[in-house]
Amino acid sequence: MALLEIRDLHLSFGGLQALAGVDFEVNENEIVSVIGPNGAGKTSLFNAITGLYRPDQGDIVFGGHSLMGLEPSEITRAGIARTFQNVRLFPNMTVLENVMVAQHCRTHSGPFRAVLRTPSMRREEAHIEAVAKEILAFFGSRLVGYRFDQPAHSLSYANRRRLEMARAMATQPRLILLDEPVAGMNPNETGELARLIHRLRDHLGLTVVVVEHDMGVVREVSDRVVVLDHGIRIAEGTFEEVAATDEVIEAYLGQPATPT
Amino acid sequence: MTLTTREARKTLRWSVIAGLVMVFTSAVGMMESFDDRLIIYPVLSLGYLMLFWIVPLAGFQATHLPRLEGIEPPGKGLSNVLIGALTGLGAGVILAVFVVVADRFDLREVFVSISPRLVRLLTFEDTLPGGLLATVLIPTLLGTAGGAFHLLRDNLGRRLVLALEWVLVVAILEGVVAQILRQIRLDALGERIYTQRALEWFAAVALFLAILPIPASRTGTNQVERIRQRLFSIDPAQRIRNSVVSAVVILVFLILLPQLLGSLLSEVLANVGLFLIMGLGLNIVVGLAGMLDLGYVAFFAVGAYTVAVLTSSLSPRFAPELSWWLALPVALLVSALSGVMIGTPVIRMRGDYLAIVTLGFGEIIRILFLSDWLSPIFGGAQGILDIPGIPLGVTRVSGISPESILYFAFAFVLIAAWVSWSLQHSRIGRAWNALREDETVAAAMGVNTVRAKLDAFIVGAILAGGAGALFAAKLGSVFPSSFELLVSIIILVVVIVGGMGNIVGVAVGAVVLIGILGGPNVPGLMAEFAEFKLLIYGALLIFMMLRRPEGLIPARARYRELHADEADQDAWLDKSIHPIQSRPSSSETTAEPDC
Amino acid sequence: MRKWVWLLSCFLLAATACGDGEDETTTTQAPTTTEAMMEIPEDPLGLVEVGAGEEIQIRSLNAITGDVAFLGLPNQRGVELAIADYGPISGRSVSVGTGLDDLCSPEGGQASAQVIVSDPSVVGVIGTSCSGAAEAASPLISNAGLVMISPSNTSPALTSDLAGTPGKSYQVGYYRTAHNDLFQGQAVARFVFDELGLGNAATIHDGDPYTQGLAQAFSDAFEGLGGEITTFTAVNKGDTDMTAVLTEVSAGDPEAIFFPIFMPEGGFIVQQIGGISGLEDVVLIGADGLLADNFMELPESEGVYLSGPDLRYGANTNSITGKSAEDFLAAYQSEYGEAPSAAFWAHSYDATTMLLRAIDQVAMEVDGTLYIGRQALRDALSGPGFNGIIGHIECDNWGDCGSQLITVVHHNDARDIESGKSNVVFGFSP
Amino acid sequence: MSEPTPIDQPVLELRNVHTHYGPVHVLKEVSLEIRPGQIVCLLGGNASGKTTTLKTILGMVSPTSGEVVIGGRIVNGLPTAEIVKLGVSMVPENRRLFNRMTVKENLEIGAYLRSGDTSEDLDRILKLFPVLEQRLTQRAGTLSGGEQQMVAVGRALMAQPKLLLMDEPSMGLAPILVTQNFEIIQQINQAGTTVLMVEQNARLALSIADYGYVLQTGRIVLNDTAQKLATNPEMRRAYLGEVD
Amino acid sequence: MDSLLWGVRLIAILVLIWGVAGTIVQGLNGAGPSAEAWRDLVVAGIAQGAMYGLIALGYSMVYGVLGFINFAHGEVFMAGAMSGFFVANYLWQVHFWDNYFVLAILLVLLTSVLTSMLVAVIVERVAYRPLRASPRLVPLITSIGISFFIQYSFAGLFGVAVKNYPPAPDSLRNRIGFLGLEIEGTKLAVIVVALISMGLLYLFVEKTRTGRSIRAVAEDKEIAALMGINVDRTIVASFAVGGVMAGVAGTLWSLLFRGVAFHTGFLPGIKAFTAAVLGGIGNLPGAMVGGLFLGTFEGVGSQLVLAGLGIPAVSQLKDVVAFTALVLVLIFRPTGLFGERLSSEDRA
Repeated sequence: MALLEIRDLHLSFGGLQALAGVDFEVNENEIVSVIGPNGAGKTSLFNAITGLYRPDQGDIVFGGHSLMGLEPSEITRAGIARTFQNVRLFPNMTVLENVMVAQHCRTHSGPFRAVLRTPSMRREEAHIEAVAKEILAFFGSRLVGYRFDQPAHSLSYANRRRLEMARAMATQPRLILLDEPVAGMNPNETGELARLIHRLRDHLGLTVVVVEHDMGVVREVSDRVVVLDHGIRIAEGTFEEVAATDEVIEAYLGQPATPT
Repeated sequence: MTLTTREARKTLRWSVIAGLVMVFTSAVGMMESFDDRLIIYPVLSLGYLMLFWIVPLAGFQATHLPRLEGIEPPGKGLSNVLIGALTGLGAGVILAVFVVVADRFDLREVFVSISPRLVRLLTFEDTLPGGLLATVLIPTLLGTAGGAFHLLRDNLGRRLVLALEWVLVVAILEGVVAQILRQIRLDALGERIYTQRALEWFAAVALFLAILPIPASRTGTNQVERIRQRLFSIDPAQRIRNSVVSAVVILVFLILLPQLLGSLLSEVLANVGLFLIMGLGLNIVVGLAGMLDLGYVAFFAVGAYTVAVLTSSLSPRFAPELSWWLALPVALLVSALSGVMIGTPVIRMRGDYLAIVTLGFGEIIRILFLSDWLSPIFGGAQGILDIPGIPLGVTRVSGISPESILYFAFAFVLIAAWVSWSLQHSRIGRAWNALREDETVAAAMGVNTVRAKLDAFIVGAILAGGAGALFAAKLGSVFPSSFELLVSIIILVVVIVGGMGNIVGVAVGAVVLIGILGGPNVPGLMAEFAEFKLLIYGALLIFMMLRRPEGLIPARARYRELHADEADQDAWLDKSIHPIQSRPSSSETTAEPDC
Repeated sequence: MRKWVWLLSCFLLAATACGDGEDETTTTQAPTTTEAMMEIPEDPLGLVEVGAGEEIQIRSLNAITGDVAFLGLPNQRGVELAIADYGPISGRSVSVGTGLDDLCSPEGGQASAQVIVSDPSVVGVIGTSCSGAAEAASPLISNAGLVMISPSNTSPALTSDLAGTPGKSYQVGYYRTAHNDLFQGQAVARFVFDELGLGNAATIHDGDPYTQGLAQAFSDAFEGLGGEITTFTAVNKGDTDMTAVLTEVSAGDPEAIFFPIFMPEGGFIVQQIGGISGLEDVVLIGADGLLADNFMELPESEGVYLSGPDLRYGANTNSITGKSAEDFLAAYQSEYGEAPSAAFWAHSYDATTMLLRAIDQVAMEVDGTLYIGRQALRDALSGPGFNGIIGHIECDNWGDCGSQLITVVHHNDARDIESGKSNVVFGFSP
Repeated sequence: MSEPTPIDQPVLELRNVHTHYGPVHVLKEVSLEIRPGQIVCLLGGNASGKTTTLKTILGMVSPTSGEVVIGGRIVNGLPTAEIVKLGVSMVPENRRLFNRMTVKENLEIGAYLRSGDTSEDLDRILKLFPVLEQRLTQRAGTLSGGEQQMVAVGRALMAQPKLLLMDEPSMGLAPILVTQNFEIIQQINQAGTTVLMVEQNARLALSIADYGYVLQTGRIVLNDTAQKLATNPEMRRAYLGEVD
Repeated sequence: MDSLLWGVRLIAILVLIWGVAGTIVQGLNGAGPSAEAWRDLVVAGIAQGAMYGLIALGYSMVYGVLGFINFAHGEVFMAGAMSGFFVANYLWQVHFWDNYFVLAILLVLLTSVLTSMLVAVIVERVAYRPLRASPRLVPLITSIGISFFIQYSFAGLFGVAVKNYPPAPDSLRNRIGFLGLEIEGTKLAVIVVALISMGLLYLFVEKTRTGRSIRAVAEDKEIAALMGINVDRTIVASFAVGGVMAGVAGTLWSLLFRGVAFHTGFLPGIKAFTAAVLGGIGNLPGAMVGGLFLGTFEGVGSQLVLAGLGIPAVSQLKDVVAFTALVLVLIFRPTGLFGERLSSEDRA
């Protein structure tokens, strides 16, 4: 059964039609790439799924329940996490805090317990911290140790991208949405990230949806590729199938896809 | 010796600035009105201090060059003295021109403060030509001193400034120092060093010489850091022992303090305490959760009025005459409820919308308390009188004895600080931080933004309500005029000047602004500045924001936020990030995931 | 830590070393030395000592910032001018320091009073401007043994009901030269009902305790006389457009409007009332808040009645300094560059001379030190009176020292303000 | 400006430029030169000082020492407007159009400093990008990504620049747009405009450039012709993703 | 939460209807204000609102280009009104004012406009320019500081007493027939001049080269600089234009209310800020309409709604009505009546 179903999704901003009836499904434990030219509606789609935009029409069903009308935080609680195209960390919070915040919806202590420092609240704090460290360890030695207490903005670009993924993982999602995860990275880092995406699925059992311009990465990671243009789906299939579609070449690739 | 164009321009600039500041100080009436107060007998009055302080500073600035990495600092020498002297001279000439104009023409039709007495003061009571010489000469000398300052060794310079500062503080705060001396039974000393509210010149010299040998450290923060490290050492047992010891020490200190300080300082500190409680509350709303609340005084008013209505025998409609102790929890509850009521409609608004709407709510609540419509309940313009104070055993604590009120202020401040600290270091505090940094992302990371904001609003409201309850008991009466917009603004200023997001910062802000300059409805230690308090307040705020926008004691995050550019540069200058040659190979990706 | 010990001892040493020549026993409260030529007086509340060459300290506590600054500054300046006119006492000049601010609020009054009482050299206080500030300040000042004389508090609670019952907030150290407000409302009510023969009236206050109280007193008295209050309403300080409030008033069709408020709102009312239909013939009555030049110089203020203390200073001179109102105003103009912005400058001047005269009466010089008994000072203030600019000044048992005559003047000519202030059409005293 | 530029005189030259942000030393002894008709690329990772270099050239930050020379004239300390007047314009990263203005206004504002009739230039731009013809009255914010890119380039060309600066022309664009963009750069260059391109995608940049500089922590660490750089082993390891 | 919000909206509407109905019933019984009184209320409200609008334009201009609330703008307005007083007073003393009123008022206008402009520009240069890159709270707090500083500098320099402008000649103060309505001449003049100024400002921003550069700077300062626009000068220009509007408002204010003191600017400043938010901040037509709406509602609202609810002393609650209107508008339309126009920098 499909984990995520998008049904006939419409979204517009003052006359500009960002999504014009998108349909597709994502199955459990699958890696799906969404590609398309600039302005095709990829990021709008992510924003609609995570509740930042309210679609005009259509439905988004996750794990059998509709997400329509839910607050972003409720959608996160339901099990969808995301990263952002232009890396949006909490720049002045430390690396550890960034990851700890993301467990907000999995924990409960309110202001009252925090002021009284009840044992349950302290246990919870310890647990949050342990989980955060565990997740950061997923990225090897890059984000651990002294880096725990560094402010996020002091990280290198690539590490910021990694931290953003760690943060998304900390919400304990079933589905993770990655928005251009390799933009601005050099070839080495790009390769590493592609392997990481595989590990998200293989080791953590997550389902992944990726928006990406880098065709090398798309080809490497995707089980399936969905192509959007002008807010509608114009093609779907494996990378090779899609890359051979005339419409896709015309709208998006311009020339036969070369591995970069 | 010639000056480069750059130096000449700088000299001109600073002499004009200094000259204009002196003219302004005179024209606005500060010089004349402060001249009544001598601070060092018989040579220096507050008026002349306010007039001339800028000149040595200008001399200093005109010769000051910022340090840059990798660039040789230019040599120092006589040119510094020359530039300083020229700066002072220029400033003096501007002042002299002003004096001549003020003397020749009658400007009082328009400028009410330019009086014949002012001219006499500016010419040192001398006849015009002779006096003018002094008008020019004194700034020249002061400017020279400022310029020559660079020739001193760093350490000596700092010590000189420190000693000078202390002498001025001891001289200006005559009332406070004298009272402390009386409290510790040193009346004789007090009477010896002060005369006519001014420090005797020999006492000033003695104090200066006494302080001079003390080595001045460049950064106080290093020492604070060291002490902190010593207190919170790694070993948990030691740490607990240290905390207990320091807690006891602080407690004993707090218990003794009011007795040492006497009534005046206790009164001032109690007012500082009230503003500090509110500052801590507003810090949660603005500093942590990032909502600009300009109507915070509303909750203060609600707390005060609740206590007034419940405890006073003269409150018009309900007069249950409860004990303050019973009224307090009710006041906190009512404040929390008003937090919900005001918070709910505004919480979804962003930034400036939130600011103006909260401002509106603050005004609405004040006007309602003032109104004839609700005066059958709240007394309207006549307020509610005869609030009995805090019953404590056989006595009642009220504003008549500020020392005992101060204990309550301490207790409330400690509670407020604890609430603030523990919330800041908890799940909800992290959520607020995230919210402030990026609301959209916080929502996407599972933070229920509406709920978190409302929590901040409510906690802030409760703290302000507590402050209000204490305020009513201290004052013995409440009037709507105590809850004007200015109060909200000043609290915000306290938070930001002190250092937003930082408890210690807010405390320092409250002490400096409310304690020294005075709050919206209360004078501070420098009660003499009353007439010009808000003028100085304004100037100080502008200066602060230009020079140190992160506040006196900034929170780390806040400092970084404001110096993001530099910090970013720092980050990439760190060679460990992104070096071409030493780039680690992708071997680390083979590390096993353990999540 | 050691540094500080060293510093302190060094400082102490230096200070004491330099002060060798002087006597060590300046702290004695009331020693009974018999060797002295004259005996040092005793006083139950203690003595203030002023050494040779030192100044006698008094304080001014008035509202000098914010939108009430116009009320307090003339008071403060009255104090300064009075001190200058009075001259030194026993060879010692009198210092008022820089003016303190009562901020027209109880908390301001309380805190500033703490500043004053913490300084044992202060003898007395001229202030406060506002009754609300006095409520909080007078207990502190009185408990500390000081005296305060207010030039402009009018609340009955601070003194008495003029019939022998002390007010709620009465303090023994409290005096005032301003009138007691108790009867102003009644006076205006009688003036409107009896003198003008008008049966209905509206009132407008501005949310200040003083103006609201006065409006309330008027409307109670007016209804007591059988009149009808058509509208009892208010504006806010800072309002400029009075159309709304005047429209509200006009709906009741009153014959008179009593608006005991201040500038600039009072000015806006007379300026804008011409544009309101239905209020063309209404009689306007203001109170002492508008007995100020910048209101009375408005052409539209012609025809307005103003109630308040008797301002017919005319030829009155202050018997202590010999100055008349005219002298005072000339000195004021030349010193401060503007005319007084509120009505109580003369009260402040007289209050200050009253305090200085009492100090002069009780101060005794023994061995080069001047001793001022605090209780003696109170006794002197309560003693026989003198003539001030505002008329005869003599204190009753509860500290009301000024004339209690409330007058209503008819202001006829905006170019001749003084005649307007003297054009008394009604007088009332209890 | 009036005298003809000698053929070998560089359009732009940086001589030992140092730049500070506050006390922090950002650019260290950066020297580079660009000759007429060239396409030069400036390569480097994130935060290596590329953008600061552009800002220094454009006078948005002024160098603490060293000289920025444009067309033989030292321009240190001149305001940006003056430098733009000397014939330098830039296509910023992520396009950054004035979204609330129409396409036409966007293009016209590119010629802000030029007095007189600019309709001829407008025609020239529209000939280069015919798609924009019917978009002229539309608000720029409503265009598609590719069209926005055209407006951004067109806007820069309206100033008739001698030197065109391109900041990260490949960043965040779909493959077809990247290709188009680089074709346009070549086209513009062939029409006589010198181009300085700041790029992270070294492979792409070197494929059309004549010469390249590599910045690292504020210092030029490598410079050579594009072909040689593309085969430099250090380059290959660091920027071209080839693990040795 | 949502349902609560809807509850608030519903209650607000019910209270509004109930109040208005009460007033109408009162009016039918002949107890309320007369028809002329209502007309006067509306006209006075519009006149007041027109001045709010003029001041609000300054807030919006600055908000547009720099993205923060210039709290000190009320003081810019006060400075204009205050400086105009001295000229007017002089002209009155030499009998120029009554003899050549139009010329005199033009001189006063010129003084006010120049002073306000100068104050605005100096403030920008000294205090705001160094803070361009700071987070928005920093210039906001600075502007509060500037507000105090200017107020108390003026108190010190020119005295604390309220200063009265000389009255306009009777010909202007009489009622004039306009569109079939009898309107007080001064108010009509105020409304007309304000509307003309607003219109000119709109044309200036939309049509001129400087206007275009102001819009460009508002959207993206860096790119505007790349186009060769002198950003500093453009920002100064927008402060100056805001100052001019405040100066015009200062003169109109003095014509209508005539009393000026050092604290005159504070409350109108807050109200104008409210008006700017009400209309949608950064939005120039919004600021104008917001000002007119606020002024009118402030004048009429308390009579219209509260009196019908049987509340005494309704005029005292004028500000409650005004701010409640603001809250309600923002609850229904969270970005103001006309929507905000944020620059791209703000959105990021």
